[in-house]
Amino acid sequence: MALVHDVLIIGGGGAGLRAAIAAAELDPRLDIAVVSKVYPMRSHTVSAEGGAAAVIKPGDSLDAHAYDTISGGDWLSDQDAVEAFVREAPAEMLQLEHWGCPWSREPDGHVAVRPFGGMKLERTWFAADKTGFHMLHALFQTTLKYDSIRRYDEWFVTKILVDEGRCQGVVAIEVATGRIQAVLAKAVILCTGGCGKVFPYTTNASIKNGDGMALAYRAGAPLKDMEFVQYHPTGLPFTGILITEATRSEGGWLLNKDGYRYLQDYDLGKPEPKPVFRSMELGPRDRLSQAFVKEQEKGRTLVGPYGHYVHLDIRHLGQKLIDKKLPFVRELCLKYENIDPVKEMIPVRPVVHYMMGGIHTDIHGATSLAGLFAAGEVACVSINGANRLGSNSLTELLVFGARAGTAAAAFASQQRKPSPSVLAQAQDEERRLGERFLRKTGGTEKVAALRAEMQKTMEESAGIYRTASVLEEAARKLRKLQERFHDVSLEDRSYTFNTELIAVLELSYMLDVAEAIVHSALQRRESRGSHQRTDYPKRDDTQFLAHSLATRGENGSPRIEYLSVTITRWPPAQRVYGR
Amino acid sequence: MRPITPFLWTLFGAGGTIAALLFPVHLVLSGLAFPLGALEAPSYDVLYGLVRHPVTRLYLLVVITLPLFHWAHRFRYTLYDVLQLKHLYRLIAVLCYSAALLGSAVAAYTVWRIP
Amino acid sequence: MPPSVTLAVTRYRPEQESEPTLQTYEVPFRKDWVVLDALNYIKDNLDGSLSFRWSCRMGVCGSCGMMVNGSPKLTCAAFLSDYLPGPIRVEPLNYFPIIRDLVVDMTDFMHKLKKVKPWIIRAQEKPLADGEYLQTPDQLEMYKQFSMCINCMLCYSACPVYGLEQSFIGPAAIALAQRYNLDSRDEAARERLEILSEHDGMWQCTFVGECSKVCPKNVDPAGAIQQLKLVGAVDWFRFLLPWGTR
Amino acid sequence: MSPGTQYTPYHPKWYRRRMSVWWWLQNRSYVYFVLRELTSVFVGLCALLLLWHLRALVQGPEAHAHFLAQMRRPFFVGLNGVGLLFILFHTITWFNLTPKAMVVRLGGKRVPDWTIAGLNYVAWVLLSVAVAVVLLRG
Ligand SMILES: Cc1cc2nc3c(=O)[nH]c(=O)nc-3n(C[C@H](O)[C@H](O)[C@H](O)COP(=O)(O)OP(=O)(O)OC[C@H]3O[C@@H](n4cnc5c(N)ncnc54)[C@H](O)[C@@H]3O)c2cc1C
Ligand code: SF4
Ligand code: F3S
Ligand code: FES
Repeated sequence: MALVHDVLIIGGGGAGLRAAIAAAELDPRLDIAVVSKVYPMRSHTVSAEGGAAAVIKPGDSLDAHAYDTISGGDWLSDQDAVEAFVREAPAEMLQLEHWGCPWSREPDGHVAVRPFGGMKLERTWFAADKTGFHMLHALFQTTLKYDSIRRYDEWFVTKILVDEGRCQGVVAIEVATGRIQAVLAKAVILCTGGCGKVFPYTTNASIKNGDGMALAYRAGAPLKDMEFVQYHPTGLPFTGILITEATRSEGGWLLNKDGYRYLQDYDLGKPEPKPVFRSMELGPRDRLSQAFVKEQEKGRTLVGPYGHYVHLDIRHLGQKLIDKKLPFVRELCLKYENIDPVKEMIPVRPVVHYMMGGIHTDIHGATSLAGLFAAGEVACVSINGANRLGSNSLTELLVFGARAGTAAAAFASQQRKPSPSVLAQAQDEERRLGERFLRKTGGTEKVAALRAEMQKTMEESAGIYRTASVLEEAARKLRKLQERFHDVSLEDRSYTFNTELIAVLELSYMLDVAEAIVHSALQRRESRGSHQRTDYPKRDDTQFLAHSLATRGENGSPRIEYLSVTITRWPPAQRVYGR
Repeated sequence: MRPITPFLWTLFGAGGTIAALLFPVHLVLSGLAFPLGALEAPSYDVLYGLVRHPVTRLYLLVVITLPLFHWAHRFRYTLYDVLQLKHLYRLIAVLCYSAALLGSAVAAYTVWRIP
Repeated sequence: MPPSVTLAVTRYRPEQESEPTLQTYEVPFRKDWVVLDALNYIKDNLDGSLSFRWSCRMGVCGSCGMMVNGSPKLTCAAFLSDYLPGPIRVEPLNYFPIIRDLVVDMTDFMHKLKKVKPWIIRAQEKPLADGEYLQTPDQLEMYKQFSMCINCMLCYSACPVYGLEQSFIGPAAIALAQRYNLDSRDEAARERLEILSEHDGMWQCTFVGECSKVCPKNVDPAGAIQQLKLVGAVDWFRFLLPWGTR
Repeated sequence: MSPGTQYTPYHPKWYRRRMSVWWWLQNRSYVYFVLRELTSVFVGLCALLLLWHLRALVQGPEAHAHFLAQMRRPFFVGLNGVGLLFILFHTITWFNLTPKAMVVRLGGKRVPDWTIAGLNYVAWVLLSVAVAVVLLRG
């Protein structure tokens, strides 16, 4: 027995839900399903704080937004994609307003916008500092009104079914019962989010394990630009909880141990009392995180139980502004750090935040595998290039979620029913899960230990600064971990809500993704955006104005190829901030 | 048929408010201070004169009936929740509101019959 | 500061056991650890078979609700240090069926949520080209509080009325209905009032008020419900008005 | 088993805990709630007391004297004393909860809870004084 749908969406975050609605609106007769390993409103989109960018104010222009995005991405963005993105962004944001998202407002009732890092103008829409939360809940609650959208909550996808060169569905575990089930579809959209958990310190939730990236990679679709990992300059040291960029756009300062606004030493402009666009604390995330490392090398950071940190100071903004515009920041600091940012400085350090890379797709979200689409953080279209600007990602979920939804629905309308021959593959998968994990005998490796080793390897090799020798060593270590993974053994053999089984599958995804990151980083012998090689400190446009594509090789390790960047109107130039 | 719940809830609310505002002083005076002689009780004639006044009659009617309905409503739910008698909800409802109705009828009759 | 603390955790493996039991674990005590960190310590180091849900570890995804020493809490926001010297009792949320260990079944809520139509309903949609619906900060303020619900279910597991009668639509669903009723962009307050006035709706609530007390996001569902009752009561008397509709 | 969850070959048994008859003793808040709800019994009794008093008045001086004598019996003194505690409990909880149900807006801003509760208390004092004055002065 198999479940069959027209369009199947994997992931109930912002991208997945937007895609589902787009498909449902395109053709009400389509049978749409959303599979998600957690209830949709638990998806990590919920934790985005700062806002979503789209041009709306007079004086702003689509070109300005495009330029900020492209220069912020160090010219690795595909400019046709960026142009589509900035063009469709305003309507998408308005659409969300019409669906009930409680955007913060001006006194006259219009939507309010705030400045954000790397942006030349105020164009970031926000819902206090819980933008992602409000967007996700508005989207989720809106999907409830479409009867053609069926949900499979807490179903975990383990494999993409491919037959006759076309994606025909997935195999998933119903977590509550352990039932392994084929879900067939004419088109599948992966919206499974990022993979911050391959690193130890991250703002990402425990569910961000690169599942979709690994699923596509195993099914033969290449991963693009995986070496570009964004560190957010202001995470809380122990938990990695994010202190939003909005703290800085409202006027917060980064101070080293001497109380000095150190960013002025790193070509990011002069310290002014009020925030200045594209300058100092409003510089791009890659540059701010790099400045932290330099500061640490000079011995000017503070040291605590969880390593080095600096101070984020928002005391001068005053309680009133903090409570009005940054209430969640205050709540987080009080609850998780036991400090009150109205009176005290917040300890922060760079933490892994976002993956610029992902499954290679075209401008409609189509991957190189027919019938398989991708959108959201899992995908790389690419608009983010070598460094994403804050508040572009939430908008990307909407624009490219909608595009992928529409494209997949159109694709599905022209397909025959999935062929039942893939069901044999589903049975193989059920057998594999049983033999490798649930009924396995022997095996000595523990999930938690392997995961910790992988995370440590990644932090040491693929962090803010990288170099060939360390990356090579890391590639070897990851291979070794892949081998040890075969020896993994579970303590939990139950079919009912077996979270250890889920954890082991997530670990296997992360290992694949980690390898792709390390190999891509090793091959890119230049420094660009968030990818900084100490052995190749310069940007090299002659060789590397190109996307890396990682394909799974015969022995399981990735093979790296390159694809040229689409340049339309903005020829590569130097990135300038603070001047 | 329109469910009557909102109406009963209104009686409950009104009765609760009246009880909250006025019962403490009545209970202190008529239930404790006067009988115990802590305060000198007004004479029979004074009181009798008072209750004959139309405003007082109306006042008494309201102050007795609405709190009875307050009781009926709240007590009914207390029986459901605390004693877990939800399965008897019809019977309990009939008993509670009938009792309140009876008390109100007696009050109305009494007020009506004041010479 | 003690070197370690004891957790008494509910275990229930439906394939082997017929009812839940408590199992104790000794975990290291750290000043900045929350109960969820301790559970993860157990899962990673002591017993890989312990099952529980979590995700964001920052109090916003709503998945880690459990009973801690008998009160519903987000375990990612409950510091071990507030429960010293222990032992700390960690149990699945009250009043929900237990699937396994600390995991409860909340499909029931998902049905209820859909029932109250938590989306904007209008007679006439404004075209996107005409821009946003204007909404002043004061109008936003009207419903803002009720829009903060993270669906964590703590309120349900604090509400004895829900415990006694699972058909009760419950605090969070009603608060979300009220969130849309109060939104100046929405026009379906009547429709939702009718849904909420059904037998299992808001009139079941006896204003225990615990829902609001345990809510980690200060949503105040108890307030939402009483406000709706007031609206419902006033609505009932409309027939007395000459222009009343019924 | 909740709706929407299908029965599967792996037969999970969702465990349902029964609510104890003594649930309201499980924590302080629940006890407080039940006591609050039980104030209704004394509200009812107090209404009956007023009714009795009224009937005694209407029936004549002897009946009234008898009523007063009854009220002096320890049983009724005790009952009224306990009743007063419960009624005061009712008054306080009622006033403090009113602002939850009544949201008053002035000029777009919500009137703070304590103001509404405060107005209740003021009305309470004024009405109590008025009733006392009428009764004591005749
Ligand atoms: C703390 C934080 C703050 C941020 N703030 C901002 C901001 O202010 N502005 C901005 O623009 N961006 C921000 N971002 C980035 C942005 O929030 C994310 O990139 C974006 O939300 C990702 O959304 P998504 O829909 O792609 O994936 P997610 O929301 O992560 O959803 C992934 C979905 O996939 C499902 N899934 C995953 N694997 C499987 C599987 N194997 N089987 C079934 N289902 C699966 C999950 O259940 C989930 O529903 C922030 C990110 C973080 C971490
Ligand atoms: S109302 Fe509060 S307690 Fe209830 S689900 Fe929402 S956030 Fe949780
Ligand atoms: S606890 Fe329950 S009874 Fe009402 S006020 Fe809250 S829903
Ligand atoms: S883990 Fe997300 S709320 Fe606790």
